[in-house]
Amino acid sequence: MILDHLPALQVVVPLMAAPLIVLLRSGRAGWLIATLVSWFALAVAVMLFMRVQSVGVISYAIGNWPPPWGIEYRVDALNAFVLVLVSLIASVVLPYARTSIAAEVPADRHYLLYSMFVLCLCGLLGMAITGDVFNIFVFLEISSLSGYVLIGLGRDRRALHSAFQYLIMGTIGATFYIIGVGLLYLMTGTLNLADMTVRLAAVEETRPVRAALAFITVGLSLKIALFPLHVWLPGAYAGAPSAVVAFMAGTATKVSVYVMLRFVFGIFGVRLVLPDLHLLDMLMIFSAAAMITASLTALFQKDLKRLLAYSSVAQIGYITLGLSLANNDGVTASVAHLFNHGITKAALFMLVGGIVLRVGTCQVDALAGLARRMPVTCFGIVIAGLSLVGVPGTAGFITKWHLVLAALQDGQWWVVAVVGASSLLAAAYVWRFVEVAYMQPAPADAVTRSEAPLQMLVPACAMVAACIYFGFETSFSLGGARDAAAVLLGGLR
Amino acid sequence: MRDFFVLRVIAKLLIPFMLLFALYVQFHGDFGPGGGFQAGVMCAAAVIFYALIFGLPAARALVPDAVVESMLAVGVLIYAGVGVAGLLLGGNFLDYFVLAADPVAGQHRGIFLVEVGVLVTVSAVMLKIFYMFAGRSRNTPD
Amino acid sequence: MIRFASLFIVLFLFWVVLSGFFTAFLLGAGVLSALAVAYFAARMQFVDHEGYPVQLSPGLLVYWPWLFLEIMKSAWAVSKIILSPALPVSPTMVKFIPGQRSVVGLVTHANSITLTPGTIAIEVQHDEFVVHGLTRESAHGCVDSEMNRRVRRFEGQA
Amino acid sequence: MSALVDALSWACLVAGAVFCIIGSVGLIRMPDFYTRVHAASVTDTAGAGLLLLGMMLQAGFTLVTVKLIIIGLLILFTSPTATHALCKAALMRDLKPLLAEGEATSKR
Amino acid sequence: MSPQSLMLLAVAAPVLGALGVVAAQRHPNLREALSFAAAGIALACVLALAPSVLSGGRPEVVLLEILPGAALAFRLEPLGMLFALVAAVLWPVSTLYSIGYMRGNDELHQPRFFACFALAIACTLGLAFAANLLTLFLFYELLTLITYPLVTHHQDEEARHAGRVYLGYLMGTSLTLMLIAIVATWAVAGTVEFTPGGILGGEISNAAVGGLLALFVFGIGKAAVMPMHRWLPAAMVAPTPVSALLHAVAVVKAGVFSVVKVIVYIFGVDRIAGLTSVDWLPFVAGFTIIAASVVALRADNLKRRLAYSTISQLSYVVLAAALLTPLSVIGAALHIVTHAIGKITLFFAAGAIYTAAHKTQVSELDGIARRMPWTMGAFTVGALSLIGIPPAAGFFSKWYIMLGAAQGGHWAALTVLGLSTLLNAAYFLPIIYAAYFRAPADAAHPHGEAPWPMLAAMAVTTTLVLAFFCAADVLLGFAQQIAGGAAG
Amino acid sequence: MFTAAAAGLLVALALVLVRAVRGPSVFDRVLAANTTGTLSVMLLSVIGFLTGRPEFLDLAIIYGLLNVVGTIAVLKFFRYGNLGEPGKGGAE
Amino acid sequence: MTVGSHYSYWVTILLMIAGLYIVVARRNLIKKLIGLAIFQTSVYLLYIAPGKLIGGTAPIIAEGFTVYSNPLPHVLILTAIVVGVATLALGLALVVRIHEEYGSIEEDAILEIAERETTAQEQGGDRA
Ligand code: NA
Ligand code: NA
Repeated sequence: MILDHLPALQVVVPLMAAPLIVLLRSGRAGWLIATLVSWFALAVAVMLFMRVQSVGVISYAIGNWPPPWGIEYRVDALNAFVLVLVSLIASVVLPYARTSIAAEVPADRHYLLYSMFVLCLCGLLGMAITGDVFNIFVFLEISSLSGYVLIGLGRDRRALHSAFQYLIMGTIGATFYIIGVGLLYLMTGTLNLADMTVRLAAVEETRPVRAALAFITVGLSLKIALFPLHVWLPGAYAGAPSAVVAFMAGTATKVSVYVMLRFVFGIFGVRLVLPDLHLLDMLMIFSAAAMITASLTALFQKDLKRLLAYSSVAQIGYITLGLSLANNDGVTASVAHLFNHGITKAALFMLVGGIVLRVGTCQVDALAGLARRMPVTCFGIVIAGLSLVGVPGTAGFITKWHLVLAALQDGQWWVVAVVGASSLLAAAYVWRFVEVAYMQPAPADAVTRSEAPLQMLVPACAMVAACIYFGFETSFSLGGARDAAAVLLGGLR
Repeated sequence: MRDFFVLRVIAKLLIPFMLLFALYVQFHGDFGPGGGFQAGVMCAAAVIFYALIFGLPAARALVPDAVVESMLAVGVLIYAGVGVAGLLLGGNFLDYFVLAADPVAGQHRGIFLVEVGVLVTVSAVMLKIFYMFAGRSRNTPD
Repeated sequence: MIRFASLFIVLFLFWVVLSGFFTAFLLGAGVLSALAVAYFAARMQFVDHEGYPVQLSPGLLVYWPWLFLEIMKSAWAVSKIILSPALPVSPTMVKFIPGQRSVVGLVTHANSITLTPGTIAIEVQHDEFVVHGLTRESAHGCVDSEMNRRVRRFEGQA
Repeated sequence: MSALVDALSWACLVAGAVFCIIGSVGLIRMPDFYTRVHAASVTDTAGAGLLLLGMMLQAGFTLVTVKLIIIGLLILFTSPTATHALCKAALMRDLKPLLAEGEATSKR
Repeated sequence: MSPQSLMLLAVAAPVLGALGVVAAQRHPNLREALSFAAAGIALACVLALAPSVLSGGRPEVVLLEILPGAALAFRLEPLGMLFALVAAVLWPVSTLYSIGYMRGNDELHQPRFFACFALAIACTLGLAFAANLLTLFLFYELLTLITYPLVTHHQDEEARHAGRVYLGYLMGTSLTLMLIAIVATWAVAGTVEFTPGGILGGEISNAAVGGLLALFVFGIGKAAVMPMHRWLPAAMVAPTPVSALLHAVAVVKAGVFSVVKVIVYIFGVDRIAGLTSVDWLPFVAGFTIIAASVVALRADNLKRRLAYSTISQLSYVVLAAALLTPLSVIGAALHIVTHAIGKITLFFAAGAIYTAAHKTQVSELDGIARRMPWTMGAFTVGALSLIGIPPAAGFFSKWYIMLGAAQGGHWAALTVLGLSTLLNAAYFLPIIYAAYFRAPADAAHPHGEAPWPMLAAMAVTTTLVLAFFCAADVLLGFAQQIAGGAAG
Repeated sequence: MFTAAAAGLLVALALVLVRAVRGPSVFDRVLAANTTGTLSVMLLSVIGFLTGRPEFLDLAIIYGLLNVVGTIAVLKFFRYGNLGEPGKGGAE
Repeated sequence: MTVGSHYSYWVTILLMIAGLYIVVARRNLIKKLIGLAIFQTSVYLLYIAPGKLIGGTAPIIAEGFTVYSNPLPHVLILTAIVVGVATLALGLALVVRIHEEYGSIEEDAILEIAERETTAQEQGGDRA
């Protein structure tokens, strides 16, 4: 019986945990609850994933209002995959967060942070699970608003301004999205994703529908931080507490990409997107620009978090590039990279959090000889960095393989070249860290050996291990992405 | 200038009726959506009015910060709790029909409880925001 | 205690009038709401001669109709001024000592002045009212006025 | 009878609307802040009062009338209070009233 | 033991050895013993595998399905066997030599050195066993990464610069060109398995074959075909055993091995033999042979001269494979082996000279044979092998390449080979002449031979150079199978 | 006739907005906003009549109450620069 | 599409552009938030303006009995407004904190201070 309610539990449990943590007003209890909730969410997500594998699409009517009138939670191969990704990262980051947050955030705000953390988790899971376009907006805002708070909790006052900028950009993005949704609702009279897809067929050639497509794409691009709408991201990531940024970098933009996938392929369908709007062409160009420009920018960053943030912008380019290729391998790459980049970036930010804790800064120049001081951390960064580059044997390679394959199938050689150039740039910026940490002599007054505490190191290393594991064992990441691509492209063939 | 008689007297007169009106809106919310929201705004406005006339410390004594924050949480919990009650009673999440023997009564009950949650949350949020801003000065002094 | 009880009753009546429904649930809710609000008002220290002047209620029945007519007369006068092309205003401020003793009486007087178009009570003290008038006549009309006497009389009923 | 009430309510409504417009015109025409407050009073009192009266006549002895009365009372209590607070605040922030010639603040 | 488990053990042994070295980092003797033990096990495994391959066995192990249809898998075939033999045989020898060198020069970070060395061998063996392009690529990249700490062993500014060039060229080419080539192969053929006769079907055009071949040849930067050769001289800053590893045992050999393997098992010699779009490759290889030899001629630094010699010699292999005749393919396979043992001997000698006499320049070597007769003897044999003069093994491979060129009527290739032989002689013989017949310049600075482990290692490789000349049959057996596979 | 009243109220609103835009002092604007409040309350009531939906009266009451609180808040802010100061009408 | 709904589109677009312009052009954080609020208002208009959305009374039939009128458009606008208010409140709270920390709510001044801090930190990094 409880199994029938998994979709609701996936969202409700984090939702209830957030106020509970506020009520308790204790950082320690908040952390404990948040961690348990994230594990619970992971268990639910995995169960949902397996159920979808065995019984197909799961539909859950909130309040027993039958869709399309009521809100429907609808789990298929695609969002089950996203649910697992989000809850997985949360459940690894939260055990890590205790020590990291204690060092970075004043104690009287801990309970607020954990409350917002689970609320953000709830929003992201809700965005992924719901089958109602307006409900997506609500969850998007839940995750965004809690995200702004989380970022603003950074100890550096620059975090405040970053959070403000993020708030402005994020709100504009969400508003664009909801304008598009309003137009669609006007034209179709429904908010249910599946229903809308059906009803849109009759009106897809009208101007409002096209305007809706434009609004939604631009709005989501802002949330995704697609180049050149990414300006909010580096500051936000650089300023936020390490655990927060590890979680958000791994999940927040990813879920927005998921929504974009749903809209571009699920609702509008390529028959609307492809022919004369050149939407996908533009997406491809912007993605390519992101991969090159942001990587180049990353190369010249002096702050490790900022470097990784720009790298995220570039990697988001990989994801949207696969989407824009709109063939089976491209979408597979896109979905798989959601996962692969998610775990890679989470691992990197978690490790950098350890550096911030021990060194007090993550300015690249201050990290000379760090490998002697924090050998495990540095080695972890190298491994995860290789995944970022896309070296075989790492998760990042799997994605790149499919991306290049997709581009070749499309005959887009220039895209292949861009992927190549971008990986080179990635190698270069990872390289900068390696050279500083491994090759430069440590300052004379450096502490001999001070690894990050185990509570932080173990989850971070688990994530690094996942980068390797999913470089070989691809039946989940790639298999899931293939199923998801089949769901998305199913209507197109 | 020593006294603001007028404001004081009128506020004393008005605030109880404001609160009662808020509760009226809350309990008669079934006849249009959003009762809890408006009622929450009114409740908060009454307290804010009180704070404006009698000062922030007086208002904080009346409704302390901790209470506000707890209300915030309790409101959300009520909302979600109703949904979970639906789950526990064998329906779907937020399934009101199972909350009473008669489905229509069940729905009444469900919506009412949810609106209570909304009332508590909305008034708490507004008060929280007010408290946050009320103590702070503008940067340009008179 | 009497004040509290009568506040409760007035609030409950207010509820009934607003509601217009007489189901057990809504009446019960009304009782509870009125009680709760009355309790809250008590906590705000409102239940006193200022906040809840039960003593004055009979006088209102006489005073308000008179005030309504005054307002209409003044409104007509001000309207004529507004619509006249020459805009014949002569803004004037007067100070005078009001005749009321209680706070409620002062406030009633002041608000009546303000409510009447053409005059505003700007300063309201026990020993001094400052009134701004749209014209000389309206301003000076406030001093030792009929209104002053009526409010005093109705205040005195307590 | 009902025709008479209808006509009366008609008159009240139109008169109320006209007073509202007059008040607003005054709000534009009057020379300074304090004189504008007087104009606004017309809208708040005669305008609103007559409109409410018109609607009450229309609604008859019903719940609606009760609510209209409540609205009326609300305006009766709040409008002068807000006006008074506004003028007092303006005076305190040294917004000097424009006074007619020969009229210093007189005291009796 | 089954051939499958032997293969796994061969790869696992160096990894375990590396772990052991790290674990025993404070105990030099134990650590070196572990290195030897691992090397011995790996060698034993590879040797045990040889007979079954020689008799036509193609043992196969599938470890993991990484991508659908492209698993992490091993399949041993003659070319891989040959390469694995080279690596497995030369590893214990170079371990022996390294012990002498590292101790003799009091090098720092020895545990790291030996651990990385062992891991590099593991990668090399994995690469040799690879059943498909994906597996090969995986080990190729790992090899780059794991040799990086070796190249930058000294961790000074020069080493850092060299490391940057090293990684830049090798990862740059592989991550862009080679990876794309692999994916493109997959896109065309639907598989990346190494298959006798190649996997590219009829549907790929002449031009596309040419483009793909270019992606592979330039993408496999380890083969050091010009202009992708710069990393090799830059990496000379590393300690000499590392150079030996790079030049003889692992890295560059992995490069040319990959090129040959791709040409033989992906393109298929017969499939592309007639295509005009691949004609450019012999010319590029030929140009590299000549140009690198000319540079070597002008280099005074001994290791630099050897480095350019390597670039030149690698292109022999590429050229031989590109000639696309059965005999030249045999020559290519043979040359991988003969160059390996010849070049390792030369590097061993160079290292011995540096250790004993602290001399690095060719011009400083006057009369050194008097003080270091054994070393210079080994050097001479190695040089003869590279020039291609009997009784050294190099003669054989060069002979087969020339036969192949003649068989295919590639007269230009023959000319290049002849010219380069002269150039080889021109840059090696003066060294030998000076060492034996010039008077030493600094008689006041006496020194003897290098430490005995280095001498012993040199003795082994020198013996191998001579032995292979006498017992070339074994090698030939493998090589002919390759040619057979290429034709099949 | 409710339509006429509504139209009249709209005209009045437009005129008030002119004052709100012209200012010149902040008090003029607050005055305009306050008058807008009264007019809106009336408009809501009239619209309720016009559409036969008495709920609008409740809305009007809510609006009226919030309008007062808002006006007082703005005034207080302009007088003291903050909202929290105990008003002089407060507990002396 | 009727003329009326086109009209509402234009107003929506006007508000959107005005709001966005203010967000981009003004350097004062409060003004930015005001622009943002105006921008969000355009959404409410979009949802309210077409007559067929608001006051819709299409009954929802659930298991054979009629319950309440279709509350959807109401709920949508209300939700959007709540979200808008929450965003604005959070934005204001951030501005208050920014003002506390930087002593200014002008973006240029804040960026300048932040820039200086970054430079100082980098130089600190060099020394370390
Ligand atoms: Na309701
Ligand atoms: Na007046």
